Amino acid sequence: MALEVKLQAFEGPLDLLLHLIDKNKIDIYDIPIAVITEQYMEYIRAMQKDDMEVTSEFLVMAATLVDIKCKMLLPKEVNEEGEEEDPRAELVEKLLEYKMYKFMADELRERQMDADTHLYRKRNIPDEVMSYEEPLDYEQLIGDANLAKLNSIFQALLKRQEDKVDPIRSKFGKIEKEAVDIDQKTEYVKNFIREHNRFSFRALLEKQHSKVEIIVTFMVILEAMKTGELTIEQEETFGEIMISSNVYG
Amino acid sequence: MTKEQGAAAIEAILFTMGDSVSVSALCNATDQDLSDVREQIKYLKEKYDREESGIGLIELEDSFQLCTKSEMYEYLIKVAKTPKKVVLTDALMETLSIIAYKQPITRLDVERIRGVNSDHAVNRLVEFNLVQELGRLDAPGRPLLFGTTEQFLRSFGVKSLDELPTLDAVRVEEFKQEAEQEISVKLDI
Amino acid sequence: MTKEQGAAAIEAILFTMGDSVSVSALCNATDQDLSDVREQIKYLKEKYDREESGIGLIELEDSFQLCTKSEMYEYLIKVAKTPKKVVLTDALMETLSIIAYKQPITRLDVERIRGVNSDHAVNRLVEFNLVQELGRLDAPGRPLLFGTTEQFLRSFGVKSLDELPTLDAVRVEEFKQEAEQEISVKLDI
Repeated sequence: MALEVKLQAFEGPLDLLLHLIDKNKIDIYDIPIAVITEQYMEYIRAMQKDDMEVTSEFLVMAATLVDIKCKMLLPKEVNEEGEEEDPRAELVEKLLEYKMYKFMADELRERQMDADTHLYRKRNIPDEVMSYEEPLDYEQLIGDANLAKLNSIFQALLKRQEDKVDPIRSKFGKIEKEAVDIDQKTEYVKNFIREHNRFSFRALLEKQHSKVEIIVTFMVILEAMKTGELTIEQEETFGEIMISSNVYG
Repeated sequence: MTKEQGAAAIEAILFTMGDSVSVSALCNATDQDLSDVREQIKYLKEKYDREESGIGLIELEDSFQLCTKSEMYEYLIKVAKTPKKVVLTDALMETLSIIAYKQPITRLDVERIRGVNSDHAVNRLVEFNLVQELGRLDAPGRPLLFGTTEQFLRSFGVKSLDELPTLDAVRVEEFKQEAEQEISVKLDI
Repeated sequence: MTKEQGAAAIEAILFTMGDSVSVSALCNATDQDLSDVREQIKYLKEKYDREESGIGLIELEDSFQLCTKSEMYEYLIKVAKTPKKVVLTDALMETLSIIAYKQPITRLDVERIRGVNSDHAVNRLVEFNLVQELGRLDAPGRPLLFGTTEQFLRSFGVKSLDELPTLDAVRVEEFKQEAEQEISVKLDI
């Protein structure tokens, strides 16, 4: 069958099928599957030739049509109630449902054309209304507040304020920031390494006091290990970590 | 408040708000009960139905909105900037009709009926404010459910979803009878 | 076009446009001459003057515009502005109690006692007319001093500030002792 009509865009495989059914003037309940499958495949081929995007949905439908065609050539399948099953039944149902919504879409479109002739108004609230402030309802505002409550809130506030003063710290003169000079520390650790050659990590840490000092020491060791100045050994889990110098040894 | 006064108040509210106003908001604002407000709306509607009125009243799911009568369109296009018409493609119309009749419905069910992926169409309809998310289906993956908006009712001139045009029962019957007749006539494979 | 039809067209145009529309524009849009349009405007005006109408027509230098009648404002207010329920929050109560007991007091001192910036709270209390400015402190920056208002006395049912319940002297003593005890306990460590 030659395709003389210019290819129109179809809204999916069902749309194309309906078009074919319509064109061939056949009953949707009694689709001559062989004919329709031929024509459907013809369209798919034409679509591909025209470099149209033939989506998987069209191909799935093609496969479904071929499947139905095969089943119709075979002896009829019988369902639990002993009735012969028409392989087209499912497709017919789908087509009918789709056709119904397509029909309703046209119906809706007509309504839209009628409804489009109504014009509306933008919200336009007069200034007098916008600037209106409702008088304050003091009874509602004050609610269950009374003098006693006001008093107790104030007392609670005073107490909270006193609690805020840390009695110990407030007695201290000044608390000075502990300064750890990283360069100095680095120098110290390097000297330690030079002097000791081989020592345990614990021995090194024992000389450190604050958290910051320990952190800096740890980082200097890691750095020296990375640059190959040190070798680190640990014989067993939680065992002594032994550090030996590669450079000064 | 007399019926006339109530009608005037409702008219002023609808005129000012522009958008649709729910019956309950009208009751609150005018401090009246439902039956009075309904009566006044009816009175207003009758007033607008007269030839001398260029304004009409539309109902959208228990909300009301003023609009111009469609007969006035010819004069309005000469002066007013008419809103840009949303032209819906066939794909969008199909998708919209499925959502309108089957709501609440998931994207997947729309796809199942159309036989083609409809995500794009659904998203466009949401953009046009014709379709909205209604919640999620209590099923694996908790897919979104879609339904139509008030704007849909307005754009398609429908008062409520119950008023959507029904599928011609006669047509369905016709289909079936045709099919039954032809059951005997076996198809040629 | 009958007078009624013309009036309807003009009404629809004015309704849609929102702004004022000149008589000449109305003539053009409805394809009528000036005298007809003027007559229809008069007809419209009479219609709006009736009690049953919430809409009015105003004339501005040979232009016309629809508006709501001012008698309708009381209803519009209820729709346009949902009245918000104002109550004194804890923050406001705290601030109020400080100002009541420590007046005249600057914003900074309120903040010092509460430990948080209290500008907003003070401003709200001034808005509510529970607190007022009393003058300025003779200090650098000349900060504002705040105190309570007559409305405060009225709302809390006191004749004068002297009637404010005094701070319980016993309790104040208790606080001090508690604090001192805590200090010694901690110093014992």
